[in-house]
Amino acid sequence: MGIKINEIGLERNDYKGRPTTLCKGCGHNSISNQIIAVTYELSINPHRVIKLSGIGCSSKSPAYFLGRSHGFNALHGRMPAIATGATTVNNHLIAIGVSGDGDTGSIGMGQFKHMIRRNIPVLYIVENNGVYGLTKGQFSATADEGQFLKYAGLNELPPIDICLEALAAEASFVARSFAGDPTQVRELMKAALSHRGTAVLDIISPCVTFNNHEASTKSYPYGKAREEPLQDITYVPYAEPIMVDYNPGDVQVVEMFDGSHMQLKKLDPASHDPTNRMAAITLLEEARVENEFITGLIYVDEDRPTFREVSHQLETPLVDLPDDCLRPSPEALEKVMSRMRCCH
Amino acid sequence: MGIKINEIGLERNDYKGRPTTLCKGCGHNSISNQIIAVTYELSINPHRVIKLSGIGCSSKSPAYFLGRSHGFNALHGRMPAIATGATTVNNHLIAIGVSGDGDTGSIGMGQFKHMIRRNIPVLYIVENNGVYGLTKGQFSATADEGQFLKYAGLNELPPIDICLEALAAEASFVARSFAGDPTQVRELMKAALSHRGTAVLDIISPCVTFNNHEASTKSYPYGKAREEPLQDITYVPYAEPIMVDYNPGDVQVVEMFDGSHMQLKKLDPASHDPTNRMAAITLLEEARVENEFITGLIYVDEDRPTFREVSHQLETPLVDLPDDCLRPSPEALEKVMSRMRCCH
Amino acid sequence: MSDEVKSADLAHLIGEREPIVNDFQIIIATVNGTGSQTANTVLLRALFRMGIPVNGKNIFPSNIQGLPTWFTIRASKDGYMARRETNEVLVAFNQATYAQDIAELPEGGVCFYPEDWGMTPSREDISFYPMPVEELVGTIEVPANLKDYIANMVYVGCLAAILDIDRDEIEASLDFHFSGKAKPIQLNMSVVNAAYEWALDNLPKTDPYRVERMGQNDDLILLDGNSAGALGAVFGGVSMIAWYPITPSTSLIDAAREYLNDLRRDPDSGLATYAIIQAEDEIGAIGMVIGAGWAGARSMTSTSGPGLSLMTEFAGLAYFAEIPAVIWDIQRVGPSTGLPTRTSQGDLMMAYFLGHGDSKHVCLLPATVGECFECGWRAFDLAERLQTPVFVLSDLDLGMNLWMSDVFDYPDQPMDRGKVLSAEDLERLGRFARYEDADGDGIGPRTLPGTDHPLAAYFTRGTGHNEYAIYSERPEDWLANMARLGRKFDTARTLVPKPVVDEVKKAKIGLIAYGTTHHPVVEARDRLKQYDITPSYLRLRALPLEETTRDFITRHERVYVIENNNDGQMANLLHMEYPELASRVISLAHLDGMPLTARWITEAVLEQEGEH
Amino acid sequence: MSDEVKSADLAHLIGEREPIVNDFQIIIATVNGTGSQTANTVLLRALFRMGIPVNGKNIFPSNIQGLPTWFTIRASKDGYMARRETNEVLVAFNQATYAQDIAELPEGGVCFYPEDWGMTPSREDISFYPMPVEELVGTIEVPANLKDYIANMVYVGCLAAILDIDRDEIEASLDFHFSGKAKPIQLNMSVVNAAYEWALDNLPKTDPYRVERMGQNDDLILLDGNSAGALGAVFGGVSMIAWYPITPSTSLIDAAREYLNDLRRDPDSGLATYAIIQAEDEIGAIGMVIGAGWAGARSMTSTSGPGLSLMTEFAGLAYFAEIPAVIWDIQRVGPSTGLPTRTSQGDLMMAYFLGHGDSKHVCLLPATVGECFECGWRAFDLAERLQTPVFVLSDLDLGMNLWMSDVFDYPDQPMDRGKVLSAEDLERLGRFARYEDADGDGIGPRTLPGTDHPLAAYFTRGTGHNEYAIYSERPEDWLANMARLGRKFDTARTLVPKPVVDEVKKAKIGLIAYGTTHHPVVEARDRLKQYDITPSYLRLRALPLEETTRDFITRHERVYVIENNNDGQMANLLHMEYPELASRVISLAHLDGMPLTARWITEAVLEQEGEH
Ligand SMILES: Cc1ncc(C[n+]2csc(CCOP(=O)(O)OP(=O)(O)O)c2C)c(N)n1
Ligand SMILES: Cc1ncc(C[n+]2csc(CCOP(=O)(O)OP(=O)(O)O)c2C)c(N)n1
Ligand code: SF4
Ligand code: SF4
Ligand SMILES: [Mg+2]
Ligand SMILES: [Mg+2]
Repeated sequence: MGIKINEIGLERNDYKGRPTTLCKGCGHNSISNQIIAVTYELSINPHRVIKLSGIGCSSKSPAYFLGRSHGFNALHGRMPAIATGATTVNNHLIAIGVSGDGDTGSIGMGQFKHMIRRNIPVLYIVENNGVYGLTKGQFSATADEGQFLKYAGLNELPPIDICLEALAAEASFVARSFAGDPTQVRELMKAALSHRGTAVLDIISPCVTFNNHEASTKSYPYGKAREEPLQDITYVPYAEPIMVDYNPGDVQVVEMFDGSHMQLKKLDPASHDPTNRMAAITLLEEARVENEFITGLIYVDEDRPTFREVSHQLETPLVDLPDDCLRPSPEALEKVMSRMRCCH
Repeated sequence: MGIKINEIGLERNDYKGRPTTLCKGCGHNSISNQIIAVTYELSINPHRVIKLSGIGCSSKSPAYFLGRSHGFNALHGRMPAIATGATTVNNHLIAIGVSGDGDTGSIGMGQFKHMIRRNIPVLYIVENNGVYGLTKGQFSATADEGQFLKYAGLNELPPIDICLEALAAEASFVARSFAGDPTQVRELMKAALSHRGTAVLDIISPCVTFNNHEASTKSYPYGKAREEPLQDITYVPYAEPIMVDYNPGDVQVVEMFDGSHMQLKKLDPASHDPTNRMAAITLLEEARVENEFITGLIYVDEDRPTFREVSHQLETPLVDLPDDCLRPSPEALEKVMSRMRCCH
Repeated sequence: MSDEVKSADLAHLIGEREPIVNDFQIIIATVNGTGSQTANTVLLRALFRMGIPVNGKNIFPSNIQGLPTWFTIRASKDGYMARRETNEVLVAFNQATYAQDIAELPEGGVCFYPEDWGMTPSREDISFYPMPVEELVGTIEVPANLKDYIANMVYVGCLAAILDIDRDEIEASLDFHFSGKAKPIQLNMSVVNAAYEWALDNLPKTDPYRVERMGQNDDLILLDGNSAGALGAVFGGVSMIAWYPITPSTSLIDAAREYLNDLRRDPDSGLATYAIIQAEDEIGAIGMVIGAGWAGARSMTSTSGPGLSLMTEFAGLAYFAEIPAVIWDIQRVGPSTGLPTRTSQGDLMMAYFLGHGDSKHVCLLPATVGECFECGWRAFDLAERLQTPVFVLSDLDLGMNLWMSDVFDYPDQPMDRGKVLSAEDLERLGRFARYEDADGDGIGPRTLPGTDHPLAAYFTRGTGHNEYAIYSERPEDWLANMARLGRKFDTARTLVPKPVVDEVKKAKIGLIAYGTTHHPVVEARDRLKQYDITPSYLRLRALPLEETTRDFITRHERVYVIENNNDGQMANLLHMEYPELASRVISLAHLDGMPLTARWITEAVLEQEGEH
Repeated sequence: MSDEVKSADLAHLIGEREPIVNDFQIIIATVNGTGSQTANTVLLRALFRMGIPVNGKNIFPSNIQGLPTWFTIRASKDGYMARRETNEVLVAFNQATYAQDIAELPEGGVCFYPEDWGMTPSREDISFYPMPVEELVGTIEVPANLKDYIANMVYVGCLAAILDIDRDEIEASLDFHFSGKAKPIQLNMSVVNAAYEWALDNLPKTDPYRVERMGQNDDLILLDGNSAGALGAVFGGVSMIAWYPITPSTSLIDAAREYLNDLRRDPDSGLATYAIIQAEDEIGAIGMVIGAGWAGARSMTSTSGPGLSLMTEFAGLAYFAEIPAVIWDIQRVGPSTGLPTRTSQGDLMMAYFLGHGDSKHVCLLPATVGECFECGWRAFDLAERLQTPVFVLSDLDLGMNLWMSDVFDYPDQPMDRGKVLSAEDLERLGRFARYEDADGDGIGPRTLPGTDHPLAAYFTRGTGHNEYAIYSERPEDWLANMARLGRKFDTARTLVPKPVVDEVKKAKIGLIAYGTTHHPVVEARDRLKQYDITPSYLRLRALPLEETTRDFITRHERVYVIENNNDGQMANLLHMEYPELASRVISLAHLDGMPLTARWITEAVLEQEGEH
């Protein structure tokens, strides 16, 4: 009696997946839970969602949420291509992509860049733990320089910054968060789901088995101790009115493509303007130099059109076109033929 | 009678390659000529050079210079891996890589990024014409947004910026130039050849057959009209003394890893400091926004070690090790075996 | 002046020798990037319009400008479409190669050349026709930048005069080429006319070659296989194309873009009801195709060898996760980058087994532009019915050269979208098991993302799974799934196009060929008759193989498998498929970048038969 | 207390049944990530040290923590190394699977289980031994985080008591495992002892299984194939390794890292005289290997199916540009991601033909850890002599499980660096043609970058080339080059390891196997004797094939090809290679993720022979 249901009459359980087989305490599990919570709270109809991933522990996780949504666990580093194909032929689908730092930063770098360049509408989550979990603890491209790991030894290469890479490729939504900060993760996910094109969410998601010691910037202890949120984020659905209960100067309101809003309560006066690309790039570079663990919304641009839009493609999903729209008529063929005929 | 020879007694002809099969006036040809000039002037012994490339008109060009150097025309987008392997086992080789904007920016993005991250010692030239020349004029990832081409139609995707991508991956030498500015190309090449790690040279190299109309930022007319050099660059070989003939404020001197120098005569007072990564990133972003065609040295860091160095690998080329250094002794095997033996 | 009169005027000029009519091959040697394509195709089309069976082949370098290129036009009153080794009529328009080109002419051959070069005829046994190119072009008003380009029309005019090609058809062909634009038509035609007139007045005919109008070609078209394949795909209802440029496949996509732009726009908004994505590479391209196929759209890509290599991993995923996709491979010469502008059938084995582990794929093997069109749409029916990637193996010769064909037939059956369960179906069935073989054909039902039913969802993966698509490492599940895939492959055998068999009564030997190798085989069989060798002939049109082929081999003592690759790949597949018959299956394979010829096949068979 | 006495004490406890000594299989069912590996390998090694032929197999999930995993240990007095389907002795340490695990025990089987579960024995026909795990662990001082881990030692102790395993050897094995570190050895041993004593006092022996010391194993080692391969590579002088992590190949690189770190440091500087690069993916990895091989270093990579798929394009380049490279493929179950932690021989066909166009590769097929070691170094000699990539096809079973082996022999020949011309050579010869077949073996001379001579340079390319490595589209050049590559492949036939043949006089049937399938075949042949079937046996050790195999097939009426894949890939290759003999070559292929067993092979052969 009295099981909570959301606006479309579904229980939270309807958003769950199969039991996780990831390690107890893995950051990825907490992210899966936020996805369940967010889709439930937003009353998203599971059948409209597609869950896409590459290969890795992170990429396994789509099996553990939204059991009522179609899922595609693709190839290592190649999920962006799947997302591009699927959303291009059915833009009414809500694509949630889950990748890892190895899946995106190493083998997947090229596809990641070009998906962003096309502004493919997908919530692209990088569950960033600085290691290859599923293959047992090698360094990924986001591992800290100078870091030591039991199995992999010493890493002497500089880490790539997923957010900076996204920005360089003209990403229209870039945010960083921490699996240990579920509230922020949820609000950012909600906003990302309202975003027009590719929304890149770089979530530090500790690997408790291979990379969770204090020294690692991808560990729980480090995150808990060092996280510096840029803003206090509240997502306001389309329906609800925005109430600015503090003086405008302290809050920045960003209107999302679907009409919903993000309320960004600035946490320090000289704070970051996420609608300014230059500021975003500078912010990341400063954070790198100072090695600060900043989280929050780094950049957003709701004006950048998606690939479908720039391609002047019909809004109706191509998969919904009836067969007779797909196959031109006999007359059409006759017309083409007659143009080619020997003596027309 | 009086044929000019360089310090090691070679003529300019000794640096030439086979006759070019590229189109008359192709920017790539002029770049080949600068490579010939530079290696001749620096008296580089051709046998120490390896010429590497991917696939494309640009990638064909290594056949047209340095006929006395080993060359490797590899696979489309995969030259960085070849460069990594070859220089890792023989760091005494001078690697000159020639790629195209398609070869690097599209299919080669991933390898490009990771070569830079490892700071592999190679002069990596991108002959950037904004199109796929060899496949007859499709848009590459550096094509201008909103550009129209006879065969390919309209391009509505934003271009990637080779230099910004290089910087994001922590490149230690980044410069942009223009095939129509041979002097600058030469000086930058000389400096790049003295650089410690990966030197990325993004050279706008017009494709006269498919992309040379005024409207294109990759055309001769545009380049001639719009090039804004950041500095007046003079390369001073190790041997020669640096003579600062103007007041220090106007000149910045950068010492290269091999002891040679770059003299950068600033062209406007508030000019760019190429040793400052933040400044470099900002510079590129501003140029993008203002769409300015800036050329010159964008960033240099001679302190960043190469992959061999961070790997604590012997300086002697691995290929020069005698066989008995390569294969451990019978005693060594016996020692390993005895440790494994059933009952030691 | 009407054709009759004109040819009459010419008649007396012809030397003693018997006239050779509609049965010779022209070769035009030029430098690439000088725009000779227009001239060459116009010549080809003019002959075609005269009702003469013709075939043109462009032998071009992997280069944009400045290297030698040749274009051959074969006129064959007997209707042979294959390349011939000897060219009787040469247009020597390339100074870099003319010595060699002339040396290769047979006795009694013909050579047209620009007299501007001041070269002196080097052989007594051939007819030389000098052409005052610069002078003739000079007489016409041409923008400077078009001079070289237009100069090619000089040889068109001269050939027309000497070989008796109908100028009206040349004009009509120019009209076709420039789709009616008056200015270029008039400009080119004026050069053709000037050259024609000049030749009539100044070049006494000393050779026996000429053409004559043959029956009408009304229901024939002249087209390249890539355009035909693209058109077929459009009439197959393709909605998404992802690709990466590569010779010789690019022109298929270019054609698709044009046809889709014409035929697939939303009437109201004028917006595209299709998508074409130039991917960042071939891995991306096939990934996008698979993503779209999974989501329920007919999607395809086109590539060549190097691209196919990059698609290996994704091909295995699509096979094992059972996702429809159509992949065209316009084969060029490999291994590796090989000869990018030369033709081959060298990717057969690779395409069939593409992917690690145990995978096998459906491959279609078009031999004509008509079959390219048919494969264009049929491949989608097969891919969606079988829920698997379908490879269409064309080649550069078929894809990029112009071939005569009957006009294409509209698909004779509605689109087969395969086993897709709707929300209603699920409601009715009350259950859904993605990989369950309810019908015994090895094909399970699938649902599309976005299907509004609680039962609709399943999890697609390249990992081991049970009937419900749930991850499983259980040996029984693995075995059952692979066994079902085996049944599905057997179903494929029954659905792919059957071989075409031309059985000769009591024939002891048989020939097997596929793809473009078909054309020289047809001619070779006629030649072999002279040696009283009359083999039966089976032309394969698809993989996997089925009983027709086994029976054919069984009925013959020796079967020669003729193919344009180095290793005899189809012969290898036949050995594998029919070990009990393998000893009678003999490989005749040859690959040097050129299409096979009847001569090579004839000699190869004779040599073999000599041994028996 | 000495073993003798102890076993005497136990003797009277044993029931009526005949004791079964050194001939049974133990299965230990645990949850992965709980550290049972130490316990299992220590048990295995202890038996090994007792001179008993043993083989251990780890059957683990593609997962890091929490899923079922099994470890089987077979003791075989007859020295059989293959897996057996039945396990007589079960350690039920996984609550999620014990019901199933117990159900699968044969009559008279044995089950050790934690009494803490309070489960009640479910079968009369097997011996149950409850173990008070928590209680026993409780008695020892253990850091909390090690409790679960150490708990596994309880079953080690109990098995030791009941099966009569020598505790000194257990201690020695712990010593080996912890390379002498006193603390962990003592800690683990104390649990073993406690459990042992408890079992002796509380568990009356009711089963017939026990072990007994057999002859000494002094010159034997116990090792996994990946370590052996890595060690072999080190003694092959490998200087560069580029790789990308993938199960089951990763441990080969891990081992190589350790060995190189020990054996390849510069004495003066202590710096590495080698390089290991973790690439960004497998395309990068093989590219780096090819770059290094081209520059003159012995370089290698190791991967598994999905990685091999990604290496396709580069493999074709290395084949055609003729660059030495060594690629290990530790095969797992495909297609696609398949079963990442299960074994197979499914990449054979793919590796042999890897690349588009017509390419064929040299493949080595190790069956034992000893051969892994040998392939480790020999692959480089072959790759550099033949200037081509060499593939070593191992598998998960061989690569990741522990096998007994004789100690390895030091390479019996100096490194063969192949035809490399120095500056002096060039000076002497006065000319250099990279792809000239001067010696008739199809192998041209190469020079290394950095060679200080004006003649040294050449241009490496994947495009068509002549003998001087200059770009060429000429048909003759292409044909000549492919013909030479054919000769080179024939040279390879003479250089690769020959098959091992065990011919049985007058045998009508023969068996062919390769790789790990060898072990069950050995056992199956003994079993078949009972049915008066005594087939000859040929074990392939490499591709391409050579005459030995043809002759073997010729000498037998029927030859069964036994392999661990779905499609019978080696049988297919034999059909292709020997069409005239194909009808006698019969495929017996099976793949469900588990290593083949003698039982399956015996039954498959009997079934076939029944038909004859
Ligand atoms: C082509 C290919 N290469 C390698 C692998 C092996 N592999 C599986 S997961 C993985 C890395 C996963 O790391 P990451 O993306 O960071 O995910 P995580 O496990 O850390 O969440 C690798 C290398 C593979 N599956 N496919
Ligand atoms: C795997 C693969 N895909 C496609 C091709 C075809 N191809 C050859 S060159 C080229 C693009 C070259 O463009 P770019 O790198 O910009 O060089 P450019 O010709 O413009 O100098 C392509 C797509 C190929 N050779 N290999
Ligand atoms: S190994 Fe690491 S990443 Fe993988 S499930 Fe365990 S904790 Fe998570
Ligand atoms: S096509 Fe363009 S890029 Fe290629 S050679 Fe010609 S001008 Fe240069
Ligand atoms: Mg990770
Ligand atoms: Mg380009």
